[in-house]
Amino acid sequence: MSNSDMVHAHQFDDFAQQHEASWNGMWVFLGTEVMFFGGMFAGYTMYRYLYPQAFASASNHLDIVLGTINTAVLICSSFTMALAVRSAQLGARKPIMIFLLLTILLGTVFLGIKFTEYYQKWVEHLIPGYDFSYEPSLARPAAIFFSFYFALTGVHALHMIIGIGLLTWLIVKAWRGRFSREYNTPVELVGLYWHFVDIIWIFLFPLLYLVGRHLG
Amino acid sequence: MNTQTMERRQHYLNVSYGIKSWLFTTDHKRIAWLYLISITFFFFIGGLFATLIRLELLTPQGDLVQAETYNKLFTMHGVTMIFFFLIPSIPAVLGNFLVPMMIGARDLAFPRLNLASWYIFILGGLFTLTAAAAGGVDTGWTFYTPYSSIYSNTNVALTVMGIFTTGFSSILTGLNFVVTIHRMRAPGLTWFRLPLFIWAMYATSIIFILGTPVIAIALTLVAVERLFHLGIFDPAFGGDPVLFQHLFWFYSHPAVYIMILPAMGVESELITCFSRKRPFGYGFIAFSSVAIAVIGFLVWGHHMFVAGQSVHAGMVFSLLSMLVAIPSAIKVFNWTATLYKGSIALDAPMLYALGFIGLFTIGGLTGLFLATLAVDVHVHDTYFVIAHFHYIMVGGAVMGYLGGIHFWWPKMTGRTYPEPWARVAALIIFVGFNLTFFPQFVLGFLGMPRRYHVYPPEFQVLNVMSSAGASILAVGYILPLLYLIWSLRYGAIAGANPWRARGLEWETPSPPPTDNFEVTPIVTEGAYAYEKEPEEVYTFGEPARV
Amino acid sequence: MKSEHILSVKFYASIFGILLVLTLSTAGIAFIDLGGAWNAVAAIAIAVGKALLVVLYFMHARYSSRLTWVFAAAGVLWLMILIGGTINDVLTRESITLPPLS
Amino acid sequence: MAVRLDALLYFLLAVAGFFATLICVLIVAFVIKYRRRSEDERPQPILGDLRLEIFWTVVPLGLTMIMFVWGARLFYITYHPPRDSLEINVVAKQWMWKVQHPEGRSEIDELHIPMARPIKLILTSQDVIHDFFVPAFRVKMDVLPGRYTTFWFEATKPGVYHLFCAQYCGTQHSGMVGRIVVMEPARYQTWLSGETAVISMASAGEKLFQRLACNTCHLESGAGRGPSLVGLFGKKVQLQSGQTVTADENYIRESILEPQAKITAGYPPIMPTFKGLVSEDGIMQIVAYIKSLTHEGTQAKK
Repeated sequence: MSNSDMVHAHQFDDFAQQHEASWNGMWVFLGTEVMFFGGMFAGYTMYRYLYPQAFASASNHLDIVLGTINTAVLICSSFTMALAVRSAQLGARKPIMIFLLLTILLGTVFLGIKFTEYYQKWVEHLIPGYDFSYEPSLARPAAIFFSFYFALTGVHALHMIIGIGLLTWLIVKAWRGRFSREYNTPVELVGLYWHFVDIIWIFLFPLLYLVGRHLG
Repeated sequence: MNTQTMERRQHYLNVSYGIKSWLFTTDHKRIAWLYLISITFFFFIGGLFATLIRLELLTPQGDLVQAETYNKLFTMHGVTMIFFFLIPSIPAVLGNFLVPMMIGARDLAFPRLNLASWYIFILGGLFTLTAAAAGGVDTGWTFYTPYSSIYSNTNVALTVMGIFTTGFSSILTGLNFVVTIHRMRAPGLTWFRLPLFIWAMYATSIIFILGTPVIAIALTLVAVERLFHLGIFDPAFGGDPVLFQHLFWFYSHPAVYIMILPAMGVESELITCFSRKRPFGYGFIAFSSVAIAVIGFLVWGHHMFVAGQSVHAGMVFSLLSMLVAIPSAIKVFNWTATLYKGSIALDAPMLYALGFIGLFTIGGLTGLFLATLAVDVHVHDTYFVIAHFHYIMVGGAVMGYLGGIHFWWPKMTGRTYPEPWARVAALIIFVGFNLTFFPQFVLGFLGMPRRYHVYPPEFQVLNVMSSAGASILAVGYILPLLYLIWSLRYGAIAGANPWRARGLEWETPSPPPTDNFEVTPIVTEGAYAYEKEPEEVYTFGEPARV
Repeated sequence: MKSEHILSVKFYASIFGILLVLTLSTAGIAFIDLGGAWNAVAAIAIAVGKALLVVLYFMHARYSSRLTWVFAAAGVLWLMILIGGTINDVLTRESITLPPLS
Repeated sequence: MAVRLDALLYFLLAVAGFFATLICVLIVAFVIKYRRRSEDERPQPILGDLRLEIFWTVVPLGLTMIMFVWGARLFYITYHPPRDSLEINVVAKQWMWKVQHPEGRSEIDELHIPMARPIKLILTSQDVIHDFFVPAFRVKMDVLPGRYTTFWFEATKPGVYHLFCAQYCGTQHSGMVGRIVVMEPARYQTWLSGETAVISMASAGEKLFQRLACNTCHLESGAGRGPSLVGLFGKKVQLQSGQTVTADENYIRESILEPQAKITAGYPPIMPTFKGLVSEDGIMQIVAYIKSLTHEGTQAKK
């Protein structure tokens, strides 16, 4: 069926205008998310300048192996998400569900690794405000580092959970065969959101894990 | 007033009745009404706090309320008025109603998102009202740490959650407007044929989108620091309270442009309609709206000249603050030039518009005092600052809002308000306003600090004048509430274009049908062709496909 | 315009490969002392590179309208304004200790 | 300073007054001259005039730049005290001011100062942000916890002036007021010596310096484990991280509380933190003592 007589919301003239509007709307929303994380990035940059030693020593306390694996896992989930969007554009119902499932799986693996790291911090008494114990001369600025660590990764994990929720909602719709070559906007929009969450982690990884590693 | 019944034509108000048709509507016009009712409610709550403050300040010693109650009063006055009245007022009410109509669209790009915005706004309002009922918050609407994050024992977290939630309502509204203006303009409606109100809405949406998330995260960090005692703003941990001020004012200064830009948009519509002339320097007014929105993001440091910010940064922010004053000056000069050789009718909206120019000019010029470094050192955190921002917000934004409400009231309700009463109310508001806030400029020079519950006796005379003015202002605000509600039932029936104005929204009957236009209009010329008849400007194309 | 551009799986796989290589390299470079602030600069540069790859190819920004580019760039530019303003204050807090003017 | 600022104020008032009246007069004139005479009046469309637009962009720009430069210059002066100013320490606590004179005398909510002499105030807060505001001298400065902020002023006329707290700091914010008493230099001396035997801040600092065993590492020769503090104040310090920082009050305060933050080049980072071991007043006394450690000073004492 041709593009124009696809059913579209009454306020739009045709389907292309509706798709373009939702595509722009999503990018604008991602702009607000950039500024939302941006507030914390600004605070982080300021304190990293003010307390370089404390940030370096605190960053060395993080487990770089788990961090790198997590980054790889998230990039892989971005890859499978891209393939899911691609198969949605081709209208192939089965591959959409497979790739979406893979993305959800990888997302849960990421969250699993993240929460083991949180557990490690709990064991090592590195949670600020809750019997935080650290080398006395660096304790206070290190508490700021870990506050930013938990704030940044916590909000990121929250966005992951919302993303996984959206993906499951997509799978249900895909299972019901809602998506076709002409109509797959929801998959594209969730894809944009997921890639954005991945980009945030791409920046979080070096900022949190790789500070002053060369100092040993 | 004859009350002939409206001829039985279906329009967006009588298309369906009942609570469900209102609470689950996705019609941008009905959502505008939902916002109008809720922000009027919040306006009178904020006004109540203001009356108590002015009563308390009648006497130098604090004898009406204790110190902490007074602190809660001015905090709740600030929070309610800014986040729950001024920021949503013109964008959510007039913007929601007019943006689709002015660009010839049937509705906003995302109607359901628009309804969701209203529910999020109401949710935020409920949080803040419960906080107020449960004892209020006493940190000032600025929530400066470390007082807000450590020392205050009032329910800061709940209020902060309320503002956090309401913030998303303005983000989503901004998103809706930007996409609608980009994607859904009528055929032939290029950017430079857009009404100036749309330019102002577009500029305001830029600020909604890029500014609001930063205060969302800043307030969340304050709430998190209160609950888990992290160290981000806590000086005991080496944290820096000035960082919170940076994050807070990065949004809150552009927020004052959120409040004034829509009023400027309304202003351009009113001045052109009531002097029957094209706007003088259309392009300059349009670009200065966007320039204010963009440069507005570079100047936040002028709130922190004496807050421990470095001298160098103070100078950078002072220079940029001077630049942001230029577009506002351009607008004022262009409005005044539009009056030249026009045919000016002094209806109520025009009274508000002219009042706006005068008061906004005083507000803007006193802003230059605050942008000049050395003068700000003297008048920062004094009543001079309070007078300045009330001149901009109450003298500018609220006058613009009332002017807009009166101007588009026939379009929204199909009825006209009683003109003589409206003019009386406008004059009372103008007089009451000046008597309330002009003495505060003098108080500021004399050095009376803001947020003072007890003040030295020599300031009493000016404070009594200010309180007297406040009572007149209160009367002035109650009048429109009364006669506008009265006009809903008994107002004369208004035709499609009672003011014989130009603009797409006047080319459809009032109140407009649910889909705004029977047939999608095609625009061949700019919105202000007052020297031509409307027929020569708008032709109507093929019937709108549904 | 609707991004009709459907890329081949092979193309996506190559982008994925580059991203993995970049991740491993940024983790590896972190252990080599590049002197002064160069470690941070290298880490940020690699991160920006990876982010660009994801935005252009995974998110189809490359094949979208100019308007999408403007929206994406605006977000990043405003972040720079926020960080720039805050850092400008912190950097210059003590630096100006010139002799006092009369 | 107040006189100079008033000149700038009058300039600003003049510019603001001129433009405000200009706009109001124009509006009233246009409204009367061009009032609508008949309903179907058709005024000629005037689209705009580039020359006029440029004119009312350039003129405001020029005026604002004058305001900026004039204001910035005075601002710069206010926050860079002259060398020979009398340094007084002020500690702000929730809802009271504690003033500490170098000669040792301390006052609550009052500040006695000599006339016609630059007074440099060194301010810090023990809890929230306050603001030391003296309207008569046209000057104020926020008082931040965890950091020193400084500014200076010079009183020209003796008398008693208001002192306000201008940054909201809690319940009794409006109660945190005080008096600035300006006296002729002679009367100031008699007032100063009126107090019973009290030791100067520098000597109190020296006692604290010994009690906390700072002198075990910080020898005068600098041969000890810590750098020599003689003549340190105001000197450029080379840090281990390659940066150079000027050793002002904030640097000394931070090195006492967060020694790891800025480690002097060539010395091991072994200094323990004294957070909690010394009060705000104690830190101020140690800073005063270190300031008194100039080369001539130590030679004289030997």
